[in-house]
Amino acid sequence: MANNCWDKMLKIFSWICTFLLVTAVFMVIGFLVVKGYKAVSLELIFADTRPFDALLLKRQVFGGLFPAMAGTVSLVVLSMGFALPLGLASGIFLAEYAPFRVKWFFSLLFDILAGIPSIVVGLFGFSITIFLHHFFSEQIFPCLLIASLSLSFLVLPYIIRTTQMSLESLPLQVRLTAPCLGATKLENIFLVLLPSSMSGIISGIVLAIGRCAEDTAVIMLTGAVATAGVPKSIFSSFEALPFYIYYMASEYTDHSELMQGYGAALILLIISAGLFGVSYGIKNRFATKIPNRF
Amino acid sequence: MRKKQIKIHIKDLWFYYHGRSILENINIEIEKNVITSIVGPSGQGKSSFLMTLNRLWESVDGATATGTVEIDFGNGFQDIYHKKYSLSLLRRQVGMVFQVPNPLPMTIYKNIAFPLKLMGEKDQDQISAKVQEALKRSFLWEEVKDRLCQDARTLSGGQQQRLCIARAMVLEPQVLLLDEPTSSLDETSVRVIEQLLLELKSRCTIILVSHYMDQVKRIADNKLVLSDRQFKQQ
Amino acid sequence: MRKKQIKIHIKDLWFYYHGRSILENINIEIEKNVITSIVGPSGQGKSSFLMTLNRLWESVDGATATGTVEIDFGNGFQDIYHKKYSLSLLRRQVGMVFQVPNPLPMTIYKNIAFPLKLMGEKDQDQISAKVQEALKRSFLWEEVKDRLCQDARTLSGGQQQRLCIARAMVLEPQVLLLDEPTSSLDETSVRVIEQLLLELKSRCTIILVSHYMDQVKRIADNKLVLSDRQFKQQ
Amino acid sequence: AGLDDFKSEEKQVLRISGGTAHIPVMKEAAKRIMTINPDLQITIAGGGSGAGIKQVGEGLVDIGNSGRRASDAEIEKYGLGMVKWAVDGVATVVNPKNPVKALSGKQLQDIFSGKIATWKALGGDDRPINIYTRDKSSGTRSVFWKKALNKGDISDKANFVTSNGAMKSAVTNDPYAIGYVSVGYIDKTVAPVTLDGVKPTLDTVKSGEYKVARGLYSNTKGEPSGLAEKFMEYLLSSEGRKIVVEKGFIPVN
Amino acid sequence: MRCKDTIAGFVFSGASVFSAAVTLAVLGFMIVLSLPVLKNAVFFDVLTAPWSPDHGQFGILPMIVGTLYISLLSLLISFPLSLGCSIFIELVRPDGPGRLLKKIVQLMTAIPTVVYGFVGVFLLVPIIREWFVYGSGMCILSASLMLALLIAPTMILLFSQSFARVPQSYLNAVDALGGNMVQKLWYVILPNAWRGILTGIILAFGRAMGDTLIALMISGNCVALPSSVLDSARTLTAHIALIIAADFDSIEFKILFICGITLYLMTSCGIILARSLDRKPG
Ligand SMILES: Nc1ncnc2c1ncn2[C@@H]1O[C@H](COP(=O)(O)OP(=O)(O)OP(=O)(O)O)[C@@H](O)[C@H]1O
Ligand SMILES: Nc1ncnc2c1ncn2[C@@H]1O[C@H](COP(=O)(O)OP(=O)(O)OP(=O)(O)O)[C@@H](O)[C@H]1O
Ligand SMILES: [Mg+2]
Ligand SMILES: [Mg+2]
Ligand SMILES: O=P([O-])([O-])[O-]
Repeated sequence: MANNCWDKMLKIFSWICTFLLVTAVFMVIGFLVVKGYKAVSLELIFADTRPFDALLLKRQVFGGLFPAMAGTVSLVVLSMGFALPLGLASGIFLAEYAPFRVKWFFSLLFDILAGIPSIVVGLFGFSITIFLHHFFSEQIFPCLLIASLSLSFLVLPYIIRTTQMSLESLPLQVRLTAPCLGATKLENIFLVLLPSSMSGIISGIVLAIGRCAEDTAVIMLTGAVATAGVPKSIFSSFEALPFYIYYMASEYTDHSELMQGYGAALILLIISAGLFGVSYGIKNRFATKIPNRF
Repeated sequence: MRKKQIKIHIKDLWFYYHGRSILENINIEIEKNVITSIVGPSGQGKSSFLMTLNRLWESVDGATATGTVEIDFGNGFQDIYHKKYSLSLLRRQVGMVFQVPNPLPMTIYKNIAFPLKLMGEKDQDQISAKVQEALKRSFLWEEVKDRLCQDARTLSGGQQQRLCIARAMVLEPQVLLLDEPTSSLDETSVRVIEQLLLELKSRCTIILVSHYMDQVKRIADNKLVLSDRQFKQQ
Repeated sequence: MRKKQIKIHIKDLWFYYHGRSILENINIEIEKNVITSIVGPSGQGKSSFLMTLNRLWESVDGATATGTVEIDFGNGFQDIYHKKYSLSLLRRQVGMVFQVPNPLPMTIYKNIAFPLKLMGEKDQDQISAKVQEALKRSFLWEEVKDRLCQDARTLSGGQQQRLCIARAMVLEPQVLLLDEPTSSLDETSVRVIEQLLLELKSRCTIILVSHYMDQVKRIADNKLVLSDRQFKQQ
Repeated sequence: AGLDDFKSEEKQVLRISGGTAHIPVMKEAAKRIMTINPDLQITIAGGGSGAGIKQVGEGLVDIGNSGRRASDAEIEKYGLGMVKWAVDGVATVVNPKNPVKALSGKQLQDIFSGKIATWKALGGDDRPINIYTRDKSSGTRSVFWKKALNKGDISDKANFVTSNGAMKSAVTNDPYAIGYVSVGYIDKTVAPVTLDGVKPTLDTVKSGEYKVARGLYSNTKGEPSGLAEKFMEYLLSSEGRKIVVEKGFIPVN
Repeated sequence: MRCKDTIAGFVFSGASVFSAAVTLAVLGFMIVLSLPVLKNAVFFDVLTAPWSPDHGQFGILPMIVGTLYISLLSLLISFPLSLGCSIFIELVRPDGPGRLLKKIVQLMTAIPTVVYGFVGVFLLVPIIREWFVYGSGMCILSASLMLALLIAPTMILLFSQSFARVPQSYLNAVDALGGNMVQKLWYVILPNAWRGILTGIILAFGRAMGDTLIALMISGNCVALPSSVLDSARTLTAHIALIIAADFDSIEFKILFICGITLYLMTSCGIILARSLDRKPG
């Protein structure tokens, strides 16, 4: 029957697309795993330094990933430190306080912010630094602080919008429960609305963390360097995993450095996938499923 | 005949959603300590009317109400729409139960204790005693006494409904607004809840929205029919 | 007494959601050209049972059915669960109307013409004639003849329900499955639809899920009670 | 001066950026210093000679490396202090698999300007020539452009890379590539191209036979002071000179 | 009580005013910094000239073309693929594989771009070079292939989301009337989900245009106008990354802000378009 024939063609087309995509993804991951698994070891991270000494910052690590990982961790911590309070507060404002027009305009702005290429955010951070260096203080350089501020601008819209959307998607019933029992607006937000929309908010936050950990373009312009050691203060330059991978891909000098590049790429991949897993788990734990019913 | 005593005076009440009027020029009185039922076709504004009695519409986007609603909480009639009138106070006096049960995402115990916490009650023994009393009065105690620390959302529909009634009652409100409290419940649960309402009557002024005429006949003392944005008393 | 003629043989039918059985070992027969009503408490599997008769459960996540359902479409009993049995063909013979009316997001006219289009009917005059006939038979023609080109979703609830019945009927199915077709309708609409069903009976085998006992008494010839995963014929 | 000088230093940061030819030496020196005194932090970035001069001039870094002499205008504008600590050449390189290993100056210019477009014309495979070049900020490029290409055009079809290291690995990975790197970077993964009969090696550079030569400089704003000064002294010390030799450059006397 | 509420309101609104100001500041700052160039060279000139600092030409036309070329090509590759995959997930729905694919696609969103770039350099580029026996393998095609992979999850997730948002009752109607899968797709799903599909395309295009690392690492970065997919090309984003090291006072450096403004405006237009599609009732 002609009907069935069309159906079959659609099915075959979708199977082919799926096959192509999955193959491509597994090629990417498989390539890294096959080439990089041998490189992944304590030595890759700590080189010839004793891990204990390195972790206690007693000795510097040379030729290992430890400084880059430390840099990435500090970046993530700092930028989330800026972005979280700001993002949550703005999300709450948009969902619960803003009048319609304000909400419309602000969420347009945040969507635009989310769409700005990260290199442009980096350029912004860089030129701010130069500007401040010229007109404010000679002591301001591209550094960890600047980079994490720029990164926080990058992930801010994610946090704002997920907070806003999870709050807004709460049914009117939930929203009215506490006021009906005499709660003030603030009590309602903190005792009922936020806890009820936690799953959405947390998974938004985890995605933002992932973005901080992986973004290269921003830090490339705002203070990531080839060699810096573990960052000693927020005013110093730093190494970071994604930048390290970029750097190694183009300027490895010998086989062992190339292998470090593979190892670093694999580790970053594992970290990102791990974060993804965490956010997925959280979502699943909190999610209430609505079955398809007739 | 019963002695008529008025609890709520509603004068010249208008209600709008986004400028579209839902209720027009409502002037009615609600008797004290009886069950007043509100009936009428779907979408006429029954739920909206309930929200005008505890100013809950202020939390709803696009809703507006004008007019005066005066309630006598023991010290004479006071206009609850007056600016100075404390919202929290009002809502503790006017309990409300929604059509769809809305347990908060916490344990059964905490759900009932929540309004007490909002009031600033700190004494744990007090709270515990009140929670227990409320659960007993709503015929729920036997069913949940072993699982007070479970999430309230694991209760069955009928149990949730009774939980919400218990929660509304724990503050001992003088007025209780019920929005189709037995919709989508099975026969037995319905009877249990009706029983509960009849018991409550002595302490509370109850306003009940219902679709079911038989139910109204069974338990309501007064009946208000809402149609065309107006009430017709019967 | 009526002459008993069987339309559907159901043998050893089991139905599961995610491995949890909803219906167990159902063995019943459904009579031809009468209205068989299915009643039973909520959540027992009435809607699920209807879905086993046109294999609609195959589109539902986690649903499984086993057993045989044989329907006589004029050329002897055939097992509709047989692999080779064409789904499209089956569903054109077994019309279904859902509990909640589900007009498609197109004009009233196109909604009714849609099944014809799916069948590959091209002749516009034919289509137009059939649409008109279906609308007339479902007592909807008078109400909508001036607005055939309006979106079907602008119809009132009762009209939508009749639209869906008309849409199911336009292919002249031999079996019609109706899932609470009058829930949430007002009295008058209910009567109109009941009238329609009684008329259809001569051409159709109708299986009707209903919550309302009075309705069942009014129009059903047979009554099946579903409880504890089994049918009890009465 | 030796490493011991750094032992007594307080917690400090020394920022270095600029020329990418310098990086291997800088990294090694930094490693030794930071091992002696973990309180010190030395950060090294690339960017190219232009960036190095500019950044040190603006005070964004403490030491700006350059693979060319800073221009008089730059020196004047920023008051730069300059230390030349090595001599280096810029070699044309191809992939080791490429049979073409010698070119005349004219041929080189024609290749880079795009006039000669395939290796076949030079006796190699029948494949287009992939030119790799650096951006304007590179000292290596400016020396190569002046001394090897005689300021001839570089085709706009050329691929861009951002450092000496990147140039080397690009040429290593691409069998049909041609590019130029600092002589110090040459190892067996890339093949130097004999230019007008002179093979670019340390010896030919040292002897002056290979013309495309240059100094490696480290610049500071004003005369070097503090940690920067110690760092420069270390580079010029005997230990520092050993590092320079180790990394394939010619230390200055 | 009241007082706490008011303070909280101020804090919340202050936070969002600040966040919103950042968005505007990014644009404002770039405009201010590029004013000197805009004053003496007309914006239009910068957009149309070639890039050749040696000859005093600072046009970014080749980069704009490169950006559009690479991102359009990646969209062209990725769109049918994504459509097929979302049909697989939402319509064909083989039980196990369907859910597995969805998980894989969600996981793909977590793969860092620099990893794509890295794999591109060492896996894809040599393959392309040897396959087409042309150029260095660092070309528009390589970059587009990797970008296609990068943007596929954006599209697949948005597509299948908008497929899933087609009311179940419509699908049930078609099922119960005996329609087949193609008819379901054609008559019900596509007419109802096209906004979502278009939104997905626009957002994916923005993502492709805004990505830096893949283009920087594997498109070759040459400044000539590309004439074929096997030519090397430079995107606006890569241009910024490459030129950032230049002298801060030079014209080259100031041109970067024009690149930034161009990117900003292009992606903002996309977002505004996507939003205006999304908001209208279906
Ligand atoms: N949040 C809202 N915004 C705009 N209109 C609303 C809102 N809530 C309800 N309405 C409209 O106001 C009217 C009255 O709604 P209301 O919920 O009060 O009806 P009801 O009598 O309780 O109906 P039901 O019996 O179905 O619960 C309806 O037409 C409804 O569509
Ligand atoms: N898609 C689904 N996935 C899992 N379980 C389901 C699904 N749909 C229904 N169920 C469960 O299957 C059982 C039977 O559901 P069904 O809809 O057939 O009941 P029903 O008799 O039609 O009830 P009602 O009168 O409320 O319509 C119920 O317990 C329901 O929770
Ligand atoms: Mg209501
Ligand atoms: Mg049902
Ligand atoms: O050494 P350079 O990076 O300036 O070429």
